[in-house]
Amino acid sequence: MSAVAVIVATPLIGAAILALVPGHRLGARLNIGFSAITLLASLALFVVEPSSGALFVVDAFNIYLIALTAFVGLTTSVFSAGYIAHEIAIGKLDERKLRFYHAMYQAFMFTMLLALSANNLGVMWVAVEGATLTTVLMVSLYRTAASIEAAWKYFILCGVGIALALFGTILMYMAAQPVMGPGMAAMTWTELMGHVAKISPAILNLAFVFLLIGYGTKVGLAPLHAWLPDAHAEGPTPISAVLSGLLLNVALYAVLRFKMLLAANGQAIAPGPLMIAMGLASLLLAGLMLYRRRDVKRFFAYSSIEHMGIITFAFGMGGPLANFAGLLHMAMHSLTKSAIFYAVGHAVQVTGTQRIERISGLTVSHPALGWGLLAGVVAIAGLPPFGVFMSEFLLVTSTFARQPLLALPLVVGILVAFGALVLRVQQLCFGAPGTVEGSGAPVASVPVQGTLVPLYAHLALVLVAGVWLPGPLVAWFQTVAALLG
Amino acid sequence: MGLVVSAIAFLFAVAVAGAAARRLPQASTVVYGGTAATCALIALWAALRLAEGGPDATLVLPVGLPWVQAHLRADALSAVFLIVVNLGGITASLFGWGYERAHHESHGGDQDGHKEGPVLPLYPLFLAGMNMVLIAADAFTFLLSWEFMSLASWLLVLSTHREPDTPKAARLYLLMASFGTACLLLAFGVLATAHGDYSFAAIRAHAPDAGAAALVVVLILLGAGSKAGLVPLHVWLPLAHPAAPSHVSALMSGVMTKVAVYAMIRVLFDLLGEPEWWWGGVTMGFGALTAVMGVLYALMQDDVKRLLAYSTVENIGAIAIALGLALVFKAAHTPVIAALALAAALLHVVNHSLFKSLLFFAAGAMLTATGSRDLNRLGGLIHRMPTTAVLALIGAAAISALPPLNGFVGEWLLFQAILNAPALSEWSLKIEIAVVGAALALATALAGACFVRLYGIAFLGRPRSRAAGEAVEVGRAMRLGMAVPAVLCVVLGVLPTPLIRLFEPALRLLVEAGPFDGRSYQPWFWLAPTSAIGNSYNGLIMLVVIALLSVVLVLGIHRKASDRVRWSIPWGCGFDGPDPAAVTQYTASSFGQPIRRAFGSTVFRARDHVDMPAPGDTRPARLSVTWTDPAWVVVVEPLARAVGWLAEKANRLQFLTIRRYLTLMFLALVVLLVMVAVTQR
Amino acid sequence: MSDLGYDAAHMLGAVVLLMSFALLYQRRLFSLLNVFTMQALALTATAAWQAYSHGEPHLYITALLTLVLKAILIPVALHRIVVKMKIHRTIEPALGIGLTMVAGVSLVTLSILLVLPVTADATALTRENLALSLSVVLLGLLMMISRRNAVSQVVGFMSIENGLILAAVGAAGMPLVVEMSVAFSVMVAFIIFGIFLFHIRERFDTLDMQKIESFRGESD
Amino acid sequence: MTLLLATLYQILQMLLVLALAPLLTGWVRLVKARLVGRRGPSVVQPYRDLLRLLRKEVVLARNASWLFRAVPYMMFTAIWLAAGLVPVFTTQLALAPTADLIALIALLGSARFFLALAGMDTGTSFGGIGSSREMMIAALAEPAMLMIVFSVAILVRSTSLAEIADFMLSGAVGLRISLALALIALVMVAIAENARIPIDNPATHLELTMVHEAMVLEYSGRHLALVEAASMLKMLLYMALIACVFAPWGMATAGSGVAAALGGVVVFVAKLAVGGTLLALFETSIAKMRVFRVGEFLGGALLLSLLGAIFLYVSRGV
Repeated sequence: MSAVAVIVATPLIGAAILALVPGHRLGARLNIGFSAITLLASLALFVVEPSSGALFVVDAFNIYLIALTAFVGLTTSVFSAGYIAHEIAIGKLDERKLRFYHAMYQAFMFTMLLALSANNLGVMWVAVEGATLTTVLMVSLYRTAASIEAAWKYFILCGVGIALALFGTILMYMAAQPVMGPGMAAMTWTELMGHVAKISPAILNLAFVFLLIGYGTKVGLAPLHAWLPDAHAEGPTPISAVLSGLLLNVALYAVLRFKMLLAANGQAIAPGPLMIAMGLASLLLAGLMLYRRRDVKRFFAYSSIEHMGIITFAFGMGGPLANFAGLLHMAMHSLTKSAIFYAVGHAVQVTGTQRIERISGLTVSHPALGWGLLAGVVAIAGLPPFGVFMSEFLLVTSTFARQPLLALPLVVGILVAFGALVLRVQQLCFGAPGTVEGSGAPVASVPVQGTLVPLYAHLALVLVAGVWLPGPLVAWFQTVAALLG
Repeated sequence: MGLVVSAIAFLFAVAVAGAAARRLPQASTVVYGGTAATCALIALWAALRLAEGGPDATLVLPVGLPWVQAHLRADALSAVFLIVVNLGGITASLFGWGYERAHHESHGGDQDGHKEGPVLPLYPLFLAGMNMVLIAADAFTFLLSWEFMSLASWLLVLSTHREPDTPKAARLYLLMASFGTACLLLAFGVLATAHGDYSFAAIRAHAPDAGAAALVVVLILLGAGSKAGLVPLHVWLPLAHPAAPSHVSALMSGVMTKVAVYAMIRVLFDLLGEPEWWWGGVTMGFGALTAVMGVLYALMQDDVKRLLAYSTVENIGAIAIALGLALVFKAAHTPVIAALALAAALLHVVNHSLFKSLLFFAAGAMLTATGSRDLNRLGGLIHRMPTTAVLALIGAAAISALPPLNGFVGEWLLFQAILNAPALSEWSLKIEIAVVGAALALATALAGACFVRLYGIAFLGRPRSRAAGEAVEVGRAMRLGMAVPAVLCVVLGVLPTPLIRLFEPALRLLVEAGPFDGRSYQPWFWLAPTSAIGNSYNGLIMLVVIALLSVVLVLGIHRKASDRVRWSIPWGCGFDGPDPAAVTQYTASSFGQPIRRAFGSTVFRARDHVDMPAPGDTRPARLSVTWTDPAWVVVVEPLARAVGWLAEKANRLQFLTIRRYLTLMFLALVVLLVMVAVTQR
Repeated sequence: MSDLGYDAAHMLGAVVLLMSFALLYQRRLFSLLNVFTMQALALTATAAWQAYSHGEPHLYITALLTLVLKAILIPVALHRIVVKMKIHRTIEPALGIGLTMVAGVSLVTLSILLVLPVTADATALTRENLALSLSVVLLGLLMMISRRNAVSQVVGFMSIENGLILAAVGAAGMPLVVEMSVAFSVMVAFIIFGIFLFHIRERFDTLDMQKIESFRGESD
Repeated sequence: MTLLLATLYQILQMLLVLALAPLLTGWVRLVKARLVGRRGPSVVQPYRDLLRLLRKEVVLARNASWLFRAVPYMMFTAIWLAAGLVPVFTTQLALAPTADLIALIALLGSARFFLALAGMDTGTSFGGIGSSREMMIAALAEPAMLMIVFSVAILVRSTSLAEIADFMLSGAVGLRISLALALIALVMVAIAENARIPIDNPATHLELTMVHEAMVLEYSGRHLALVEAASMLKMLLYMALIACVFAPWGMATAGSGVAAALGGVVVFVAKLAVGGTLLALFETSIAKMRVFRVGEFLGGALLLSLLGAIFLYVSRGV
């Protein structure tokens, strides 16, 4: 309990303090500091398994997501320190904006951790909405026409999404209220899970549709994905990293919580088909979209859509294997994708452009960076020995065993996306290195700002997970997989 | 087993060392030396296990899928392929060591640090990957190693990423590799138990029903076939194999394709249980197609390494034919014949790994000496590089299945198996086998033509470029790397029986019989399989007799004939100048012309364009050849076009207005609501 | 609960829905704003009535918020924006008014279809109320996609919110209603500020492809 | 004892084929000459030619390598050995088990392989023409040959020539379509392999048409002698093969004594005489075909032999 309180409180306090602190260096350090405390507190959860109370819930499902969020939050803050130093140097950002940026960063962490740990539908909704607002502000940080456009689109689409999600939440209450009586109980996970079996399915189904569309918009499922690529491409790269790495997971987490309720309630419609349909749509669409992308960040944003599609498909399939694969894939994707965005951020800073065809030969000009990026893309493409391979192995094999006809579009989608990834990564990492946009100096002459530790830390974790999963994690996954039906 | 695992671990260590010390001059020595030593160790271990028999070495590591763990197992089959792989590893390391040094000298080190991409760290990883595939005993470990192998080789191909056509080749390669892996994934999805036990033991325990088995067979032929290079899934192979450095090409062509063959055998013979007759029929058919097409492709090539790659396709076809026969006879419950066919397959696996490595090394030597892979820029190298010429001649003769070399033994066994077609009951099969036999014979004969062309153009005649004229013999390490497989080619050709004896445990494991069963007396220097109905072959005696006869002949001739020799300039059709014949000398494409006319014009729509200068015009006439690759036209281009078209269509979604995006959202919502409303009725 | 209470709640909800239709029907911005104000008033009445009939005082706060924000502040603000930014006063519909009406009607039937199977154990009120609010939400969404200019889309967005609140106040004893409606109002405020700060007249539906392509980072 | 006898027979056969080969060639030439109304050279003319060539000096092209000089010996040995493997007067040959028909075909193949290489070694256009055309012909002739072997072997259930001959002698065969087809195919192949009309003309050196002659154009002296002798051997070999498979009568078999063997020799000579006459008749009666028609000709042979193999199943469920 206390640990959770700390986890949620730290970033909130951090936001408040950082809003007052002048000077971006100090801000960056404090940012790292608060993130570190959050991470420590979340690690404490593993030691003292806290019982879930009225406000917060900590169970096998969200405990690893909380830790993951805190961890990626920390690594990203480290990356961001080096990143913003360069942005200041080239004058794209100024002190005032940075103070705001750091405050917003912690606020964003707060909303996500709250959404993950809240035991109440309403609180979770408020948290997700808060996450939307903070990220909208950060996406528009550069104040360029393009970034404002992106932020605006993000805001409108997710605003509507959020509205629908709220409606779904209200419906959920309406469904529960006759059984559990008026009051807070009917909006509390732990209570609902107990009584959901008795709830009449009709409203439940209705509620789930609205929640799927609503939170699905934030997950970035096709055809609700339109905000995602631009928001990733136009904001500062650290934000792209946390958007892809964390926010999408949080939104998906919300959807899954409700899926659990439906699974626990016997006679409600099986949400599987809906999720499978949207998952496949996202996978195939994103896979095709990858081919025409010219902007490197947008490219990897679409790859995030693709993977969210895969994960949604997995949970739609259900069953112990597919659910396990989905949970694993969530973790692996957030680690890998944020790592890729770190690498891309450095690459964009050294080459001075986001245009893919103007970046090349990174393994030659900046070996450490280039091979890191290559490893990241290889990992996200589902090649061994990285973790994504394990999840895709489980998903494809189990799906084909049960639903051969569904496995085919899945495999086709994965291969299509794979083709695009290989095409681009060879362009980015091999060949002759180019020149810096603008100045025209050889790229090799520009050093990488900041440290590559976050990148390689993530890659190391993904690599380990690819060949060995720790026992407790497996246990959690299996319990949750059972609950998800 | 622990030994093998630690050896593989050591390979990883070598890779790390190579990555760390790639600047130092000793790096290549460390990497190649370490790799060679490790491979030797593993090969020795495998050979001993085969020789002494005993229970399979197994090991379970607490990694991989949590509820399955990583099962490792080295049974007789794995041992056979371990020998093949690591033998290739040894020679390739030997050659590669010299090759790298030669090339660093020629490039004068690397100015900008990375003239070549990193080969050193990846090379041991590649070998480690192949070894892991062979000892994996659960689907996850197997596919992990399989894909890891592809990954390593992809990066090795990319090590020449500065060359213009490498990226395309590498991309196509990785795509096809992943397509193959996807097929294998699906196959294992069918095979694995419902509750996700992916260990081979469990898979063996619960046999799939007929439909599932059929599905698996098709998927395996697609998956492993795309790796091995079965037509029409071979398109990547002749692009990717040549792109890599020569010793890596040798490994990819000579060894990695064999790992794919291993996968086929493992699943079709071991995991799937009792075969049905049509499995073999299909495999054989693909094999025959592959064999003929492969060698026809090879005959069209002017690039030495690409030619060799296509010839690999042909040999894979021959192996597939042998496997198909073995399956057919196994299904027909004539195990001894099946054993014969399977022995032919395994023997051909070994042989091909030997002479294909040898030939790729020779190509590498030519590349080092002349800087060119284009046949039309080579020629007369037999004078400049005598050792290489002799070794390459052995390789060419062996791959053309000339007695008494090893290539012929494989062919002989295979034909013996084909002759047993009457033992079968299905008519369709009998007739198919007759046709397949014809195709195989055709392929063999064409292979002969193909390698006369290669050797004659590259090593004989006169130099076709200054570089070829000034070539110098390559260093000792490279020559040694070529000598080892060459010697083995001769030895195996003369004494195949001991090797087959060594492989017998594997045969018993897969078809419950050995090729020599029921033979009371079977001397070690005599090859007379039981099922070959009294037919026998003895390379040793043949060699001895040939030697004897030639001695008699030489003595006889030289006692009577005159020894006077006069050197002169041959008649050059009226062209004068210092070396008239050089002008009129046959080129690679002109040599290929008759066969092109006979076969290529229909299969490849090959056309010759002759540009004949007007009388009095002194410029030489030019013969240019154009041809199209059917596999490319049928398989690759339509796919590429389809994806491109769809991508173009989908791309519009990127440029809608916010209101339209909202509309999409609204429609999605309404559709889902309608679905719910409908389902609730 | 008394029949009167039931009828009154039902009737007020129906008025809100009616106003949604009226919104769809408008062609001029100012009348649109006026209709929206009326919808807000109707909603206020509903909330107040529910507060009274269920004896849930916190719903009074909701009613008050709705009154102050939706019925007074926001319409005024929008009015001034329209005037200051010289947005021309007529609404150019992307979908013909008639078509929009047809679509609206079919949406309402869909929502009724959806609510029918709701079993009797849910009280009749939630059932009606559910049908009404569902229709209001869908109509609001329809409004957003069938109008081209920003202000009318904001109005559509807010009418979605009205639908939400209608549902919330209808659900007996729903906690956190106030908090959520506050959180939501913040978002609405954001949108309005957005329009105001960034002078977004037509950004919802730009027809200028170059602009979009450059925004989407894909121009050559 | 039997082994010793077999060895003796083997040696005898080696010498016999060596001795008879030029004679056969001479005989064919003579009959051809007579058929076209010339007196023609004496039957022993080929021996004289060979001896003369042996005594002549060798003229080598500038850049001829060791391979060029080694090849005549290699190919001669290979063909000689092959000829030694075909039972001509007895089936009791010491080398019979070491190599069957397939090995024999492969031996001929290697001879061709090296000769083609030698043709390219001097780097003249003629060598190139010869080698490329020769390999094209071989690419079709060899599979046809193998298919013939199949149809015979499927019938006999063996590819060892001795057993084939024994089987045919035992008369358990009777007349068969497939055998007829195989015979026709084999004759076609033999014509092609020996560079006879209509595939090639051993008598001309016209560059448009010549195949075999073009390959060996640069040879002279003892090398040429060896090459010539080898081709003579080859012709004899094919006749012996046809005789052994399709007309093995008068051949000594297991158990039959030395007398039978000697009788076999006589019969064999007779067979050669008949064969030579037939060949001469055939050659004088038809015209040379264009080089690129050869593909179709041999393709026909291949199909015929394949048909033969398939017919076997149809005619009797072997």
